[in-house]
Amino acid sequence: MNALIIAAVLLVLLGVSYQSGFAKSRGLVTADGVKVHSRPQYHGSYSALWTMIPALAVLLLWFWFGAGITRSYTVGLLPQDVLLSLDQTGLNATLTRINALATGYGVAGEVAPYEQSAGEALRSFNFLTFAGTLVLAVLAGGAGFVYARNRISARLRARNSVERVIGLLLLACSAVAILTTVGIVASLVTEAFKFFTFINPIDFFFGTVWAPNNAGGAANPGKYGLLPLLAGTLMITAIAMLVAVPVGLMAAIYLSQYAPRQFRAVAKPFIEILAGIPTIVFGFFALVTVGPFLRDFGALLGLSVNATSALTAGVVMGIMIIPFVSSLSDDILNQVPRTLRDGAYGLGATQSETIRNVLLPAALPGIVGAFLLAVSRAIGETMIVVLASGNSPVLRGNPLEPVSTITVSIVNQLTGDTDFTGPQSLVGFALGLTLFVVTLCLNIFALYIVRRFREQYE
Amino acid sequence: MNPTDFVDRPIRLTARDVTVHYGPKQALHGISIDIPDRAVTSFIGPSGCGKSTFLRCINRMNDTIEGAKVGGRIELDGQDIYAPDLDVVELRARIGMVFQKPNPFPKSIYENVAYGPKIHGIARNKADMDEIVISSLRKAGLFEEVKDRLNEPGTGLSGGQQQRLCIARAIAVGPEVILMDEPCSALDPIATAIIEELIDELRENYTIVIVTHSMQQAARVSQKTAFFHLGNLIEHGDTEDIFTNPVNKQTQDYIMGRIG
Amino acid sequence: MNPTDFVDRPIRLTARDVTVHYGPKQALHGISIDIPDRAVTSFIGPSGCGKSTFLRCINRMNDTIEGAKVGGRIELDGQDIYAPDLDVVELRARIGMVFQKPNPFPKSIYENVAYGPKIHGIARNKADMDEIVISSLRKAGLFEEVKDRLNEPGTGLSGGQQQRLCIARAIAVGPEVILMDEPCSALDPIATAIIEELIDELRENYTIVIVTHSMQQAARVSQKTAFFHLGNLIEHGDTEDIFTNPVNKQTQDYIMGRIG
Amino acid sequence: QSRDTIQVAGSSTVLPFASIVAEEFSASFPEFKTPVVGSGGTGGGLSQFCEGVGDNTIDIANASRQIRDGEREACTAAGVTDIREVQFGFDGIVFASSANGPDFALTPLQVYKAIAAQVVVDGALVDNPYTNWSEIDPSLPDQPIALAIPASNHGTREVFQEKVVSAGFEEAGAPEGLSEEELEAAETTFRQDVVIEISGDYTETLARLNSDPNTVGVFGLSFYEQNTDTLKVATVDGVEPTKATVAAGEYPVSRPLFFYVKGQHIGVIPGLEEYVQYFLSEGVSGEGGILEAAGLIPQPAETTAEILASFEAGAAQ
Amino acid sequence: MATDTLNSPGAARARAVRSSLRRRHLSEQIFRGFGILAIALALGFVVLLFVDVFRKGIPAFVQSNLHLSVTFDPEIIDVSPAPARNGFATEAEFTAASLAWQREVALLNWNQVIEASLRQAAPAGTDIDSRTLLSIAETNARHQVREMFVANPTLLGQTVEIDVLASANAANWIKGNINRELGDAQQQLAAPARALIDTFVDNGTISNGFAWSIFTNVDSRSAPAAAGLLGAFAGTMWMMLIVIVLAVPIGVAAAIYLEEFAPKSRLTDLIEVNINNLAAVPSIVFGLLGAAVFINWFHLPISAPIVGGLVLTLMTLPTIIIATRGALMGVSPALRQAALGMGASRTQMVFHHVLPVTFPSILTATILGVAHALGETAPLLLIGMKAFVASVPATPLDQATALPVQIFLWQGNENRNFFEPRTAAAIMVLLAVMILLNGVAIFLRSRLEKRA
Ligand SMILES: Nc1ncnc2c1ncn2[C@@H]1O[C@H](COP(=O)(O)OP(=O)(O)OP(=O)(O)O)[C@@H](O)[C@H]1O
Ligand SMILES: Nc1ncnc2c1ncn2[C@@H]1O[C@H](COP(=O)(O)OP(=O)(O)OP(=O)(O)O)[C@@H](O)[C@H]1O
Ligand SMILES: [Mg+2]
Ligand SMILES: [Mg+2]
Repeated sequence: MNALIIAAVLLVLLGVSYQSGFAKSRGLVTADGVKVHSRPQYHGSYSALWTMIPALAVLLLWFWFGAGITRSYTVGLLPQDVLLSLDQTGLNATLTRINALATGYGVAGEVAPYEQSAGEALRSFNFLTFAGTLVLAVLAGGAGFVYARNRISARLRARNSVERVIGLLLLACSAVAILTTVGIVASLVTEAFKFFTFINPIDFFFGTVWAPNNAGGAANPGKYGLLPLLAGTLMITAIAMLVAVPVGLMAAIYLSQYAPRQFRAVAKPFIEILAGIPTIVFGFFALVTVGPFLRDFGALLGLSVNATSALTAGVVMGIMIIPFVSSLSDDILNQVPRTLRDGAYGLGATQSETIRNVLLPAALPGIVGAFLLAVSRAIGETMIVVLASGNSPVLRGNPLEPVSTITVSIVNQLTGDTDFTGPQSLVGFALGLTLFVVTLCLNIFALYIVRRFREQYE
Repeated sequence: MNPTDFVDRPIRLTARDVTVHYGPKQALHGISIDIPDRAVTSFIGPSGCGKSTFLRCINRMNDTIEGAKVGGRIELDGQDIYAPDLDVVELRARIGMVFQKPNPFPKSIYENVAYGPKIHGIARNKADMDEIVISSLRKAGLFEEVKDRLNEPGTGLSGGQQQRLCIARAIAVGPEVILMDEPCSALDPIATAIIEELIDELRENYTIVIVTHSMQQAARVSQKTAFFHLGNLIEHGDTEDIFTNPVNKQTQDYIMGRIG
Repeated sequence: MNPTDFVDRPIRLTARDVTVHYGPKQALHGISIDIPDRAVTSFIGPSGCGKSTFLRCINRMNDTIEGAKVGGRIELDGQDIYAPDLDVVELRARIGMVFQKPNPFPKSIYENVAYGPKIHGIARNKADMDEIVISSLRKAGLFEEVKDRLNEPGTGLSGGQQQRLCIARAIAVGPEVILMDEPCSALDPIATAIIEELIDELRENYTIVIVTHSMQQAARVSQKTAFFHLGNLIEHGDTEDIFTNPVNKQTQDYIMGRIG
Repeated sequence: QSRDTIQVAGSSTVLPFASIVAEEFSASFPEFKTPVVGSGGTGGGLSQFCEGVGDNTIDIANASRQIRDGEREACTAAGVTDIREVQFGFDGIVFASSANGPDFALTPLQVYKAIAAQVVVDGALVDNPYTNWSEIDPSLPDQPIALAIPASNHGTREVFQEKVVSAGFEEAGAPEGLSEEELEAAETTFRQDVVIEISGDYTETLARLNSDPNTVGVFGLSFYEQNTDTLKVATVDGVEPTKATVAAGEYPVSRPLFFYVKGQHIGVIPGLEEYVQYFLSEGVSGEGGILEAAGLIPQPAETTAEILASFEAGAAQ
Repeated sequence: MATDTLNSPGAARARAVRSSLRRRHLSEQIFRGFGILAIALALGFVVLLFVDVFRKGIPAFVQSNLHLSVTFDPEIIDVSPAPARNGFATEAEFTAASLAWQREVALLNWNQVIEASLRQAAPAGTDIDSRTLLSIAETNARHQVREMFVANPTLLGQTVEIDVLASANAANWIKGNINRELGDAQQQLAAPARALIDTFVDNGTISNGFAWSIFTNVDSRSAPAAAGLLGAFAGTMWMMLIVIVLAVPIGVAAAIYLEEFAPKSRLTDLIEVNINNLAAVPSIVFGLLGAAVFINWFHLPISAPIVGGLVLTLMTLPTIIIATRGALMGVSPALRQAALGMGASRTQMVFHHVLPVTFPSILTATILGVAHALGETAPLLLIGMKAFVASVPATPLDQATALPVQIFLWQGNENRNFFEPRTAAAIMVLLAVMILLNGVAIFLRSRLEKRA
């Protein structure tokens, strides 16, 4: 109800100020052929902005502080002896009852006289503050409006002002990205630092044993060597890329260069479905289907392959990443100018020669960028690895054996039954921070590569 | 130069009743023409009349365009180039092409020229290749300018140099025919002059077909001229005749309408 | 046409010592020139000599190019167009521009022409707007050809028609100066002829500056010609004089070197 | 307007029980909304619990272990001073193997010998030589050793470590002259080749059993009871795990289950007190109650009564 | 060519060219073959996954219904009459009274009602104890009849025909999810119950029907057969709504700013690296962020779609920004110059010309970004959305869960024989939503591009 009234008042303010600015601007034109700098629409928006911003500011202030003020006012209505007799719970209950009385909903049971009077006082207080805020908002808006309207003249650069506000809004939007990063770092750093008060950073970054003692508390935290996790992460990522890059790239080449248009139109989104399947589904696919298959296949070759291993996780993750590589590469290949392709065909190159010798080198920066994006995805992937990697944080080089990764350990340590104040769980934040830094480095590297290639060939 | 020098050159390419459709749209309506050896034939005509389309028929570049269908018959030395058993790759090695916008590969100058010989397996060894590259660059009149930076990217050259690099690249394969589609339209007059001179020299060893939108250029460099209009070949003959004595009313209109 | 008709036209635009840098590279070295009212001034010179760069200085299109820095002073009717309080948007309404490649908006023909008047608030109502659109199209010599399909997309027209649409679009704002950067280079000769005729008509009401790479075109359409070379203004004067009696050796070389 | 839905989070072992209670609670108390039961592990739940007091913090943390001192301190520091512990039953932890395989009758010693990285042979620690169960003890099946145990992030792991591994280690006896650290390593280091650590839930353990039928897995009793078609349970020390044997304390591997209530939210969040009372009522967590049907091992009614009483008196502490 | 030129350099070249042709065409074939193989592999994986999911999921769309005639026996249903609205002074008093009455109703033993009707349906002389008998019907049956009664207290003493769900174990037995050959010890249901179920199936008391309940019910632990996706679906829809409402405008605006307005500087470089990086930051890190920022700082409710939506918004933003920037970058400079040359301001150029042209690409990018957010699980685990929620969120501030989380929860349910198909069915629903989104993207794109 109140919200509706506020919205209506704001709408009226908006409409009036816009129309008035518009009309005044119109009037300028008809006056005597003077050149008006901005169009009436801009003058309208100009005066609307000047009206809405002060009005909204007042409302926001009330929105922010109103609840607290009302509460302390209501508490002040209670008799001293009642107040003293109530604990927090009781006070809350009483306040709720008074509020129910004030809104006219009523309460069940006996109503104490002080409750009755407080309810009535609160009711009028609520009405007065609401009306007061609204009047204040209208006044503030009105003041802004009068100022803006007075300024409207042929020379007023209303368009520039309005566009500056639009520009600021756009800037604010792109600042969200920065804020996100700041937020991520801030929410990781403090906890990560707490972790490093337990564990020496050197032992963390260069340790070769990952054996948190989850029952041990802070006194006996266990070992937190990052290297086994890092090695596992890199191994799985490498295997994933070994699967995704050839398949994805060749699929992209086939789609963009060989396939008939209709086939491409169908096949491309079809493959992209792979990117949208929840990774947990892939995880089970890995555990139930791919893992045993690889084990049996390995047995055929006389290899001992664990059903859950870096290989299994990597292969399935590779499958998941295929669309990233293929879709992005496909777009990039299509952007290579036709003239280059024609140049090679004109020399008598076959299609595959053209692709290999001309198209791919020309598209390389973009493709490398796509690869690195896929690498980041692989590094950050969690669910597949949780299920398929075997969760064995031991430093070893054999991809046929189980490993563990950074993301898995984050999930394990943060969502397990571990002590959340001890290093056992804080390590999750340190790992998150590490992961963030790793992807950051990767991206800076990607940008560098892409720039260098661009410079060379443009 | 005296046009009669060329009238008796043997015929290298013959086209008979060539039609091209792009999807539903017919771009060429039964073109028949003979193109002589060791002479420059130029195709002129207003924009969109099908000059490039016909040029692309000659080395079957239209194969690479989705939806393009070619009808009729084109022969190179009496051999049907649209015969089913003909190898397009081989054909394109025999008929080279230079495009409107210089399009060097994003590789070094050396690799640009060496690319054709390499894929066709023409050079037997490194020395062979070096020789081919150098002689091609020399024929294209570019060698002196780039000899110190053969390993720098071809894309770093100026427009006129790039176009000559593309010509060198085409020559390196040892083609018999060279097709050029408005090779100077992206170049300034000085670069254009250099390329025109080069074409004049190349004429002695190659059959050259050039598409141009400049009638002066056609007059300057070619011995035979063909005038296209709306997908038809309107008139075709010795350049001198076409420009001074056009038989067809349309040709006349076009040439008189406005020069340049 | 007699060039003496134009020598006494009042000066509309004055440039003094204009320099342009693109990042570290200097593209223009101190250009000073006066451009007369109601006449066509053409800029000629080899590719890359800075013709377009200078043209873009006149309506401050260089502002939109990253890293471009303009020095010196340009005045339109005595008013410094680089003055800090000058509104670029207003300036561009007074100095229209037509580009090398026709670039109609992907909107209807009507909307293309109406766009300028709309953003500048020139038309008060629909009838006003209709009138502006029709008269602009008429002045650009396009109205008869498109009057039945004003609501079809402007991109569906032929190249020549598109270029005339762009001219109509520029005229609709009621500019005082029209700048054209190689307006015919993408057109066939017939379309070129139409545009050239149009320029000749427009000259009566506008100050026109045209960049062209064709010396014939410059000779045909302009009354004043300026020859640029390597970022310098080499020579500037009545078109007749420049083409028949160039004072400067470089100008002479360029004009003689090769025509077309 | 304060939140009107009870918010619970924590141990995934307790999750199924708490969810059932939540549903039935809202059916019996139409004036309250269905509580929301999140998971996230005991640590995760307690960490949310100890975030502070207020609408955006949870009211109840489910736990499969007791709150630790450090956690209690963190809670206090954040203003959560009134923490009421409620123990509501037991969870049995069982060894189970594929239903089609042979029977297992295990002892802690055998399990220890199967998974320890080093075992005592002739008074010295050597690398674990056993590949088949029958090599450890002829009474065990002749089947390759493979054991899927909960990863260390699970509370179950602690119980497994304490009630099985440590017990087995004691029994095996360590050679003389080992330092404290070496002893601990001998007790807690497992072989990587036959031990599979499961960080997910029991379904994942089961999936591993299916992909390698030789595996013996560690499960919750309730999970086993729901999957008797594919699983066969092993006895420990000759005792078969059933609700009765666990409740009677005969079956050694079990643990109590808890939840922690934020006293400061009682009276603020509607229904919080009623929820706890309902949870502890006979028909819910008592013998024959709905939770027993879902696999909970009930605790004696007297214990429950004491716990309820101390919960209700909690505010006075 | 004439024979006399056979030994000329030209002829040598021609021979060289010809001799290598076979090899080159072969390598062409091989290359192409690799392409086909890659495509086949990629498509094969999709098909494999689909077949896998569908094969498992289809049975979940069949449910077993028990047709019972339930008597609201006054002996069992021994309550005071329901309060009527007009007997009370205030709204609050009436609410209190009617809640008290509902409490009273809830405390009745409704299982007796169900048991009675089951016994009645069973063939005469069936010897079965009440616990075993009740294990045939799903436990929510008693709530079902109770709610009927609360809604219509006049039913007291009457008999009505209703359908209740057979229990999950009964459904397993009927559908053969559990091996029917297994012995008693391995079966979930006691032998008499199994026999009775078979009888019921034979005489039509139990029949199978399409499982609408998957779509109309919320999740349930105590009554697995009644567990549905509605709550999770609604939660997901709220989150998607928030993502669309926030991520799209903010993302497009940010892209416009960066591409069209921002001066090229160190700062924009930084933003660019930053955005690329955010696109690659593991999603679980966004979960950590969401928990710290939205819940602890902004005091937003836990387990609420608004937090999930905000986290997913932050996660999708970079994708949308990058794609939109790409689209903006692709707009030809000619169009921009045309607009600027007409005296349009930068803002006008962007909003009048550039944006309309790029609209199709932005749309596709957006939809794909949203589709990706749709399947995301990891960050939701950390903001309390991995939760059992048995209600449909009416606003984005209400507690809710999401489809992928529901999948996660069901997949871990110990009643595996029953939940394996349900999990697959939930995946099918999620896939359907995703494919729908993709389809819309493709459709809109082709429509818009045709128009342009
Ligand atoms: N790939 C294509 N798809 C469809 N139509 C095409 C294609 N290429 C050319 N056309 C059409 O075929 C006709 C002939 O085009 P072509 O490029 O051969 O003309 P042109 O004489 O070379 O013109 P210009 O001087 O502008 O290069 C034109 O109408 C053109 O629009
Ligand atoms: N955006 C830019 N950034 C950097 N250098 C530029 C840019 N635009 C032009 N230049 C350089 O400035 C010089 C002048 O260019 P301009 O485009 O003015 O030449 P032009 O005379 O118009 O040539 P053309 O006849 O080819 O159009 C050239 O050397 C060109 O390379
Ligand atoms: Mg052409
Ligand atoms: Mg230019």
